[in-house]
Amino acid sequence: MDKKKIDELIAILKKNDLSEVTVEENGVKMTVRQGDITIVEGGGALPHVGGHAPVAKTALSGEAAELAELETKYTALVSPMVGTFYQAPAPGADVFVAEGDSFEAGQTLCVVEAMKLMNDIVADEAGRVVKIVAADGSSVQFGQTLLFFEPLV
Amino acid sequence: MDKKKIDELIAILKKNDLSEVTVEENGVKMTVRQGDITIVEGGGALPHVGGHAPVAKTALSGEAAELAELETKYTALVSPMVGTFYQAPAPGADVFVAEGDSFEAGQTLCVVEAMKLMNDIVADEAGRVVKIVAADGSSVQFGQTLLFFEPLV
Amino acid sequence: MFKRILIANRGEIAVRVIRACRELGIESVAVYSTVDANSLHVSEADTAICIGPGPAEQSYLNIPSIIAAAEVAGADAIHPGYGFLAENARFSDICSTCGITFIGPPPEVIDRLGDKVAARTIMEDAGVPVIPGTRGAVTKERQALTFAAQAGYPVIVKAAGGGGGRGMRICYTDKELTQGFQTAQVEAGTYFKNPAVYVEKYILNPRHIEFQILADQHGNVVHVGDRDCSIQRRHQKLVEEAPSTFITDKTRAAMGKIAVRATEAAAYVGAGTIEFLVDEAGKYYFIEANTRVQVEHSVTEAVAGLDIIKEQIRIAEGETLSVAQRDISLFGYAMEFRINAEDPANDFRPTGGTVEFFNPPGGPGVRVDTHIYSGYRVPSLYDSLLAKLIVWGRDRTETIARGKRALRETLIEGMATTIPFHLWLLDQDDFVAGRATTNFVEQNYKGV
Amino acid sequence: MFKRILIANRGEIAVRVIRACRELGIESVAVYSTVDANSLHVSEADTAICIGPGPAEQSYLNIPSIIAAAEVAGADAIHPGYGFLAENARFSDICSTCGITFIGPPPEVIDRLGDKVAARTIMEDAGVPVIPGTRGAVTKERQALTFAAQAGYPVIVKAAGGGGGRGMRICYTDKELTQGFQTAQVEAGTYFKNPAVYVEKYILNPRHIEFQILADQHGNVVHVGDRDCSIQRRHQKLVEEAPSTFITDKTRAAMGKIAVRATEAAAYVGAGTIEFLVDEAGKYYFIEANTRVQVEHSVTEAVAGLDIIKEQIRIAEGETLSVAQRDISLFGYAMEFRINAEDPANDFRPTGGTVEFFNPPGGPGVRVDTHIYSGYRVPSLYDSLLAKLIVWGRDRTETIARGKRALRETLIEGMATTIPFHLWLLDQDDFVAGRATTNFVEQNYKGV
Repeated sequence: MDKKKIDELIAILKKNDLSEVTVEENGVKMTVRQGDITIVEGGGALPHVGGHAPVAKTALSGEAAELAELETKYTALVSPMVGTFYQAPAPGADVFVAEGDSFEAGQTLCVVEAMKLMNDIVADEAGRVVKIVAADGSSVQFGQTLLFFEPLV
Repeated sequence: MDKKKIDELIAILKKNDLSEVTVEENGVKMTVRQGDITIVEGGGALPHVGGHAPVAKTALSGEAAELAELETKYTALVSPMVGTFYQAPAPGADVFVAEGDSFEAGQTLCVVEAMKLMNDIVADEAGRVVKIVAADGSSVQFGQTLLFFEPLV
Repeated sequence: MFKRILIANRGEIAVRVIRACRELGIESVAVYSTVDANSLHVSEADTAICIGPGPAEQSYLNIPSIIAAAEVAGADAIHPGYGFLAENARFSDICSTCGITFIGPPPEVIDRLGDKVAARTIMEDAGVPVIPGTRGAVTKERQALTFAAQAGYPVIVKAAGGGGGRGMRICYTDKELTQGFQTAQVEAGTYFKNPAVYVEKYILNPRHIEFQILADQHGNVVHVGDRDCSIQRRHQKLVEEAPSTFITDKTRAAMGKIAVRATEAAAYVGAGTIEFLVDEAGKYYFIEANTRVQVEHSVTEAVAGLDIIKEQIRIAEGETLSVAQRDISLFGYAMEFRINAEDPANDFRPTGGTVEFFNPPGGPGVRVDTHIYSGYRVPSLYDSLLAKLIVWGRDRTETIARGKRALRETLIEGMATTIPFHLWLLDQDDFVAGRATTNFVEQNYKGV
Repeated sequence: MFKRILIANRGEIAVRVIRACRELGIESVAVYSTVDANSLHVSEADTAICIGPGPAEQSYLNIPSIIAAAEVAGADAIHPGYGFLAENARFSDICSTCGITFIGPPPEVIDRLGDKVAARTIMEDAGVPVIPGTRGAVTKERQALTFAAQAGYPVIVKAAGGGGGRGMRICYTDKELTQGFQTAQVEAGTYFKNPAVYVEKYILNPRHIEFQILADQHGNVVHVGDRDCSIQRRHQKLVEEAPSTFITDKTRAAMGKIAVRATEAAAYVGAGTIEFLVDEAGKYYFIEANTRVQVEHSVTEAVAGLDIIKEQIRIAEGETLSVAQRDISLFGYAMEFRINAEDPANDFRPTGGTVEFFNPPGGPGVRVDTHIYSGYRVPSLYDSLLAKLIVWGRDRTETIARGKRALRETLIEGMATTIPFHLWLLDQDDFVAGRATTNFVEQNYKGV
């Protein structure tokens, strides 16, 4: 019996909040399982208490499918802070980037205003803007996707 | 049987607070499991609120497996009422039926006393007593199995 | 003190009684039908006994089964809750024959107050105001007109042998009464095989206001204030509040004294309710006495800070009341919302099924009494009450705001409930202003 | 009136503030860290904004994020709850700079009362009794002995620059003080690079008794009675009750007046707490003022029938207090049990994981404040409070019985909690008799 492998399975289980892990390999089958299976499968999460699902507050359900697809194909640039998202440095000025534009690492892609300060959101790597999903002038929260891009190697 | 390996599995289970660990290796399968699995599988049912599982109040868990087996093989005679179960018509008298005895339809198999009245529990069909599971003089509730029998056609 | 109490009921009231037992250090025995095996009262009790199949006649109304369960469990008392056997004099009598204390009044008191004519006579004799009416049946139109002339219109003609609205006629003029009297006689004869009718003064837009009373075995009687239960639909209470904002404190005090007098006149023992109708002018009339604890007892507990069920058990134990009238004062305002498995958008049609997720409300001034939980399956055989939400506030405005807040917080997934109705109610100007009478729901609620 | 309040907190207190907002008709904005996305405060609020990753420094303590969230949400006020930024004068100041009302005292008041020496001086000047001590550091053994001769033994020697027990010596005699003074000086020098020590009277077996106070912006101050928080473990409160059975009503009245005086002396505004130690003879000493609402405010709400959080919000809106001192009276007894994700059998080691099933208690006199639900995963980053159970009873005996009943009913599956500790406590003769001091838990609890 490979005790190390079981430990690995447990780590996987714990880290990923799974209810069961089974590995069958060279005639050896290992299963690790935890917790109340029914409830875990139920998703654990609170089914819209008070009628508000937190996530649904920012993402419109109609766009959910499209966003999900973009997410699988491209890289998301997420807001590192709460604030107001702007595509341009000032009202009426040219946008930093438009959909289809390519950009270099270090280039400013947009700004998020927080506490009257304009925070430049700078590209970590080169890429091409596929879709800007946050509306210009809208509020964004921490971790919210601002735009999707395709990294250029 | 490799007791050391089972001990190892138990240690893993306990340490990590798992409900089950299974290892199958060279044609040997080991499963270690803890906690009340029946209730968990029962889904929505309330897991022992107040520490009392109603069903567990009458059936001892040690006998549960044996009862379950009897239930699949034989027919249960259940109490049609709440009361006190007696195998004989009076203290010291002969029992109505003993394990192994055959009986006819219409024959009294036992009595349940309720509100000072002795209620004859009568066989619907002919059969042979396999096991009497209610203890003589014990309280029985509605629907509780008194004995198992094998119908004789 | 009792050692062990069997609760001959189910649902929230069974859980309520178990709680009182726990706090008094008394063991509790739950009884349940096969379909209630997963109900909260079964798991909360110290012992639980299955007494029969789902239909109430074979379980919760099955006296031999319940008595047998009490005997095998060694219970020295039975609490009947409300409904089922709570107002069954025969059950009270059998308990006593079997040496088990029935937690409620003795059989003769149940009989006396259960008979409307007998109860009315007791109350009239004791000087308790009753709705003016012809004593007994009237056979001649002239007698009916004479009564109406004395009592004033409107009057109602009722079949002596009837009920359920049939053979009933509300009359506002001599002409209507002449016609209505004849029609009622014919209907009474047709439906109830008894053409006898009687005539009563008809109370327009009444309030239903009742007093909680407690009476021990030593002749001590107190009232624990009033409850306004005017929010009803087809005579089913939906919301109860305490105290009523309609009556003045002076009327409240006078009614309280009358309620105590009525209790004494009936030689009542236990927890009970004296119900009144109050007309638009604030005049009050005894209508009936309930010889049991009521669903809405909890609204009184909230304003009086008194545990009615524990008092009821202590009374049955032969103890004297723990409070005198002067120890009882009401603080703040409370409302109880009955959360039923009914669809208010669909004429309150019963719903049901499984409670997929239950999140009860919490925080200050909020009490929940329920037997449900996430995953609970509501049996279709019994009444539709899922939970009682009781909110308390320093004034009625706070109580209403808190009620809205708590109702919004309450999450019962898997079936329609009366929560939308309650939220609608709390937004109605007439209700907020305390103007709602017993006709309010039927006249104003169109579903939401 | 505020239109929208942002709650800069999480857990039960965030839910509590949302409830108060709802009842006042104010919109609520929740902020949350990424690990709290499934917490109840997020779903209960009208709006929820993610402000950063799990670690509090990057979210709940991240002032720019919180201010930005208030700005994008259009919140006109921020409620800080307790903990996190609740007693951060700089945060209060920044809020005011940004035109957002901080629901709490102004920065200078927070600063003044947060500095123990400054607070002590204010109180002494106002005639509020403080624990006798040498004003400032003493360098000579002789000064320490002189103080001890005046104040009486035992005394405690403390490092001026220290904390956490180091450099502390409790001395019962001149001889012990002579030795202890030197040792403390050496330790203070070693650990805190500052050999200065001071000497205070040491209160043996004290009670921790605090007064809830409310002060509006117009100079009106009331106290809402006392709370006894003597049941502590390593200075963490586990159970709080109101009112204290240890002090007499006369002492209670006197302490209440002193608490109001202390509040006035500090020019305090908002809801706050004046904490006292009470010695075995019933003599009381101011120890500190808390410039926030406390976890245990709910126990006061239960006996006073007053919503402390709503009052706090109204004060911040500039309203005058809704109650004068004469309107406040306490009725009955209440206890709060902190249900923490800690294993009492294992030295209160933090537990955690997923709440597999949660069944809160209900029925009369029971209040639950919590952010958990069946399926909730407890993040390991924050404090261990899962729920507060508050029980009320007509007398302390009823409260204790109800506490046991409600604790037994509370079902939290999936992790060890402090419930077994509370059940143990309620069976201890010393606790039941009201004899427990702040040392009680450490001296008596061995795990169950």
